[in-house]
Amino acid sequence: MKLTFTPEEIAFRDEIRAFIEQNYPQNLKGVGDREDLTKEDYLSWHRILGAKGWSTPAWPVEYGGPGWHATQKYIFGEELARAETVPVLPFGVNMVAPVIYTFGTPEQKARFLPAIQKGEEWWCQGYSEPGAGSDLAGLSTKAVRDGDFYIVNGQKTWTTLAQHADWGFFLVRTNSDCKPQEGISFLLIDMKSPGVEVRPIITMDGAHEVNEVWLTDVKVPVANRVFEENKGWTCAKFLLAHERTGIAQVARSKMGLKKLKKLATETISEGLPLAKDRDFKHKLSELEIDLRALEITELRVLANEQKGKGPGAESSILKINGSVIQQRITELFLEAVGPYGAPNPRAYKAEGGNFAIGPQGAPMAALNYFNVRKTSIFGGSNEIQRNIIAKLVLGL
Amino acid sequence: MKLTFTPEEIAFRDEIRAFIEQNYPQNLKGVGDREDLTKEDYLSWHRILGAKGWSTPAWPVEYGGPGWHATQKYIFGEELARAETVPVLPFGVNMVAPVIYTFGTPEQKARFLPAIQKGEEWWCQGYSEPGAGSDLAGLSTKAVRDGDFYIVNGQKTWTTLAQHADWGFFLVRTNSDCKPQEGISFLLIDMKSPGVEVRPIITMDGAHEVNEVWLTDVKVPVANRVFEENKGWTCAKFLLAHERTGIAQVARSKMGLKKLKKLATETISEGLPLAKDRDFKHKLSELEIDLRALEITELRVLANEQKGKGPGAESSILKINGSVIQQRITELFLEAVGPYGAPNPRAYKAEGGNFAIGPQGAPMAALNYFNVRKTSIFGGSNEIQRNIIAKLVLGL
Amino acid sequence: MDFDFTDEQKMMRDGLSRLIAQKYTFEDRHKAVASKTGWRPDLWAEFAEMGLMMAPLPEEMGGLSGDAIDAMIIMEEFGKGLVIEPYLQSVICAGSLIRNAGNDTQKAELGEKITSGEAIFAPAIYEAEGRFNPAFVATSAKKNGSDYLLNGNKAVVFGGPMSDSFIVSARASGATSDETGISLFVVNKDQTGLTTQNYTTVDGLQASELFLEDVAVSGASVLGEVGGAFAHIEQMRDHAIAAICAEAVGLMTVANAQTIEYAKTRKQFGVPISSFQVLQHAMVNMLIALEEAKSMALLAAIECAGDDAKARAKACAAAKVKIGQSARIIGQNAIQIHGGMGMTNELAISHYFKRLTMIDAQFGNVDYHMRRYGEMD
Amino acid sequence: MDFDFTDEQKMMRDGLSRLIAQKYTFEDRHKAVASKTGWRPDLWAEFAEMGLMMAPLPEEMGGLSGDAIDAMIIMEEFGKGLVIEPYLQSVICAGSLIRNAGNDTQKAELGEKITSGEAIFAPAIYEAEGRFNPAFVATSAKKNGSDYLLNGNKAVVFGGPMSDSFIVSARASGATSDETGISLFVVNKDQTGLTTQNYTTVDGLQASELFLEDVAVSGASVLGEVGGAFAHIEQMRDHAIAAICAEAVGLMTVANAQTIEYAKTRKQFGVPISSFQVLQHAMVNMLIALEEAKSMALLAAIECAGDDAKARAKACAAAKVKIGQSARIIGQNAIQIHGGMGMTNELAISHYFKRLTMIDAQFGNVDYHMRRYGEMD
Repeated sequence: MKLTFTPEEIAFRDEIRAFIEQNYPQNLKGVGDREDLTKEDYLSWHRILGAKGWSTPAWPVEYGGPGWHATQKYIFGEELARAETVPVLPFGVNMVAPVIYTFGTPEQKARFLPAIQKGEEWWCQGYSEPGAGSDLAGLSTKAVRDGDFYIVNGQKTWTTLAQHADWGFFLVRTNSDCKPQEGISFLLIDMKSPGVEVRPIITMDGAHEVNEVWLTDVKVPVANRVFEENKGWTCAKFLLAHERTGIAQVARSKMGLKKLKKLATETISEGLPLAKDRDFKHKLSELEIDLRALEITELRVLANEQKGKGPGAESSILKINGSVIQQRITELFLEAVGPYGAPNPRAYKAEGGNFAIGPQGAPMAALNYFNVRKTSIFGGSNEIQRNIIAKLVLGL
Repeated sequence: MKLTFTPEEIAFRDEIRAFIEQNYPQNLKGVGDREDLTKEDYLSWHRILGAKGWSTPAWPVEYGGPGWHATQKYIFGEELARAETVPVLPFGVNMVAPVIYTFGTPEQKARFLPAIQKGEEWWCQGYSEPGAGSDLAGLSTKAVRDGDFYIVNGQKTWTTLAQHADWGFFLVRTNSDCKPQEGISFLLIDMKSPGVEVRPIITMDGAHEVNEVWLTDVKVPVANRVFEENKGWTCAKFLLAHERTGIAQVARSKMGLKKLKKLATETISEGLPLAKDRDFKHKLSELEIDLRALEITELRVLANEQKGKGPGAESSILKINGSVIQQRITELFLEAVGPYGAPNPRAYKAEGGNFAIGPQGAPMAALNYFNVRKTSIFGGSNEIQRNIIAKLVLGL
Repeated sequence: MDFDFTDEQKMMRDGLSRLIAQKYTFEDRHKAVASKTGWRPDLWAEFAEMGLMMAPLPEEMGGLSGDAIDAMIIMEEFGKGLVIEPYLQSVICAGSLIRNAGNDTQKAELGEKITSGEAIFAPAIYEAEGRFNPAFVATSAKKNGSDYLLNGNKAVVFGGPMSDSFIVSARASGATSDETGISLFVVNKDQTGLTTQNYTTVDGLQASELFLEDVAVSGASVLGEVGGAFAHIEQMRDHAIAAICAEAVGLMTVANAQTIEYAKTRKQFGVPISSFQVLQHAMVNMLIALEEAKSMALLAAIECAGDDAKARAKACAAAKVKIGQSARIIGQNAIQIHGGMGMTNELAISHYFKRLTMIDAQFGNVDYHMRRYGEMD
Repeated sequence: MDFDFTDEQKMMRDGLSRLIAQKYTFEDRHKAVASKTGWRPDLWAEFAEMGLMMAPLPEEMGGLSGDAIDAMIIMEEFGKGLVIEPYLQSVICAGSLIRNAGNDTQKAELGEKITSGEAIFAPAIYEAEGRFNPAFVATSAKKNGSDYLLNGNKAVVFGGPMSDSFIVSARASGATSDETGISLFVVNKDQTGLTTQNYTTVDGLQASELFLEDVAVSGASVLGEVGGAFAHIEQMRDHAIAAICAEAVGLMTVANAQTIEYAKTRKQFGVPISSFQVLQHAMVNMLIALEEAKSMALLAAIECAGDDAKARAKACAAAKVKIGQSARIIGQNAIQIHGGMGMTNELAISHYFKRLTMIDAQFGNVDYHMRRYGEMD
């Protein structure tokens, strides 16, 4: 039993680290503190990793994965977080792609996987609807068969970064005369199709990150349905389990904590660094210990996966604790900056102000705190995750 | 709007205080630190207050109450707690008596109220059953009518201090062919009746405080039924609302906190008083503020009562927070004594050891902590209280 | 003991409540925040007309001789309506400083401006490196003939952009954190050497950074005794805390009501989400948090209206702790129960959440007042 | 990375698990606690026979050269069975001190006694006024020819009543809280001047207060360098923490399982109480608390088995914090969900709760280790 890396693993880590250092775009350094990233910002780094064969660490080799074992994937994630790179967005790589290579036709695999791998096409997720959030199976967007096409009508919501999307994967209802779960199909929709309209939702932090997607008589080739008609729930469940593992965000939270500790050292409170304040320090220690526990728990899950036990309902624990830790980090950031949480950089920049107010790290503190309230809501709320654990793990 | 007392109220307080000083039994001083009190210990103080007319502050004047308004009752409770008197037990005075004077016959009032007022008879409460705890209406102890008597069979549990009881008030089932709530009657049972057996339950702190009460063919005169047959649930609900107000225990908790702060000043940790420890102090302050909030909330409820608005579902808030604060006080006591929470005084005293181990206040710290876990369970668990608030206050 | 409002207080509360319901809808407020000036001068005038500025201030300032209970009533309604006007700064804070530190002339002249609503004052007390400690004053006041020269910066001055004057704390003597040596100066906005950086806050208010470079103020603009201002600042802070706690109670009252309403109407799995026991208990916890906050806000106001400075300080520290904790419970649960909808700028609930969040850092946060409370023992 | 046990470790775990299931039922344990001696010497012998005392100790002490992982496996099973025998004191703590501080003779002679189970040793490290700080040593060691005279008191020495010898920390030089100047002495129970006050603890263990009055011990009984014992004590503490964390994981595993089982069978309102969402989520929180505790107990054991003293100290401080928090969540919820039945001495769950509660104060509580952790940054 050991936690240390083998010499081979250390060599692997050094290789990753060197590659990032040499290839990460100069203009994207320190993006963590920027408010808005463009489509090109995201894709440029994705393309560099794609060219190297590293944009899809979890994929099987036959579809373009690098063939890494769990520890290597873990190291890779650690190194990306350490370098604070822009993230490779999960919608293509970690969400639709596993569904396509697990359930898709040879044609679908050939058509879509390479473009995802290379970062040529941007994907979005059409799951939630205004009336179907936690109750995902309650969705009502309808797809009616018409020859070789489905005609799709309905409305999706909370569609992250759909304003940039080339393609979207959608859960639609193809049968209403059965249990909700049994009448759902999984469609891939070209976002440039006539009848697709993306409308921004501005969240309380002032960001345009999520959207409504309105579908009006959208023609979707039957060939773009993944898996059998009315069996889309199988794909959805498969995907949810995948989504939950990544959502722990341990590596990113470690980087966040590191920045928070730096901020606490630099922030002066009554003439002394806040890091010396016993109450604040207590909270920092508590957070760090909880994050460490989450990390080891994730490693235990990974070790099980490596032995062939797929991510089960335990991944709900990672989702719950991972989301709460992200929230606590931003909460402590906001507490650390104290009165300087108040100024709204989006507002004063919109008015042409190009000054920064308060200590480094302050301008985004409140907005980030507001923003990550979403982590316990989206991707299956923490209440839903607890229901899942109660049922599937505890057998209640 | 004001929180201060009027000159009349201050005079009243001084009168109470002087009476306690002059009349409280010498041998009962500092009983808070004693593990076990005898029946006589409880009753002697009850009798002194009864003779003065003060044992039943909440009763209407016509039945022997002193005619105090809410503020006077509050002051009286404060003064008893301040002097750390043995409590006047609630089973007679605050539980069965209000039921009797509200729902009872003139004969029942004449027979029972004076003896309760004077402290001549000890009462216990026969509510919970092994199969009916939180679901009180699910009780199955049966009373079958036989002429002028009921024949009662069944088992009650968690009956506090029943080992001393002269009388008990019992909820029994007189009709099984209806909704559970509609077939219950409220009986007064002489605990010396043939067929009544009291068996001790030892709780995890080693105390004999609660009991099982087994009833085998117990003959109870119909004249000892309060209110109509099958309408006992009305009495039960009435009584529960009464029970919840008292259960906040603000005055006793204030005294507990005072002792805790004294202990923290006397306990030496690494050569310094624990009261100087910032983490411990933080917890003390938080507790004190929460207790203050509970106190003001109780005063607001009392003020409403004084205006004729009876204690409603809001009293559930007092029960929840009051119980949690009692638990937190004992938890901090245990934390304060540190390693000296370990020795079990009941065990070493049973073995004939008459030494005390650790600082003053240490010997009972753990046992008290164990004991008050009950406060969030008994009298309607805090989960049940939250259900009540959700339904009756929030309308959910 | 008596928790009743007078008939006049009830009338004022009901009138204000009606005014807000009619002229200060969520949409109105949204527009005002996004407007060039970022507030509603027209409503400010109506507030003045209603006598709100006079309500808690003494007669010699042109007020109605009310007290912190009146302030509580007004601030609670402001909280319910998410009102963004600088009443707290100009009437409560500046009003408190002038009442306690000002001489008769100042009380009459400055008081008249405040109570009439014709001018706005903002306290400029805190500095960046002092965080929540008002005794941390690095800004210097150097005597220059009969004038004083002020130099230094003041941090996050709420109401700054719409203020006509600031009440600035500066130090003529002592070390940076000494409680003695601090004086108060009334500084007009157009005074030479004073520059401001104005901004909107994340919760829709207006604030400024103040930079003072050789700002020359006359001796007549000194408020109270030179070097002896700290007790006045402490009193101001307690009154501000009592008022902002009342605002928070208003905010929480609405946040709870909106959450319950949403939970009753929002359906998932074929039933209203209010039927899920876990959400029911979460809403009960929100109610308990609100009731505790109400009690402590009440206590703070009562002690501010009284004359026991120690009891006042203790009650206000305790109230600020409790309000911070309750605001966190209520704000976070309100968003969680609203789900995705709670995340949007479109629903009022997110704005209640934002304001509730930001109140913690005004006049000292939970940890700060917890410590302060512990030290008063 | 590798979280697997060896086949030998699995065999040991399964054998111990079987032994406890057969000979250490809840009723057996209950009787043992209430007995005159308060423990099970017969089981102690069986543990020794199984090789449990040898498992984590090195060859030169007669051990099997295992490490903290073996200790973890054993302690977790002891936790599951609520075992009250002083394995932690004699094998883990005394074993650690002798292994690290002892000379070859001591390792061989004392080691043989420990690994054979024929004698029991207990560390006597803490003092009343030192609370959780093992550097707080007021007990003095005065050189007297080639002997030492020990004077002082030692607090809450677990395993004291059944121990044959104590390993006592005493000070020859330095101030009371100095880390230097502390030495370790092997003191036999029958030594003149040593008196004990024995008692049962609230969670069913045995402990003693030690009073040393001019106890004369020979130079040969000094363990390690005179005045240089603190690092050994720290190492012992970390190993003890890793072991007690594993015990807690065992306790929590059973507490969770019993609670789920009870909730599934206990009916109220006509349905099992496990169908109430609020209790379901409470049990999910108990599961999460257990998984976090497992992870940190594992980390502590792995670092104790390694040779990075700083990483070891950090992991053990963090683990003790997490175990304290998890034990509180699990213990309190287990009783609450069991309701009245959980309050009785009759059900096992209350005994799991009591032991889980008391673990917090052994070797430093949550606050102590949180602070220690923060200071290691």
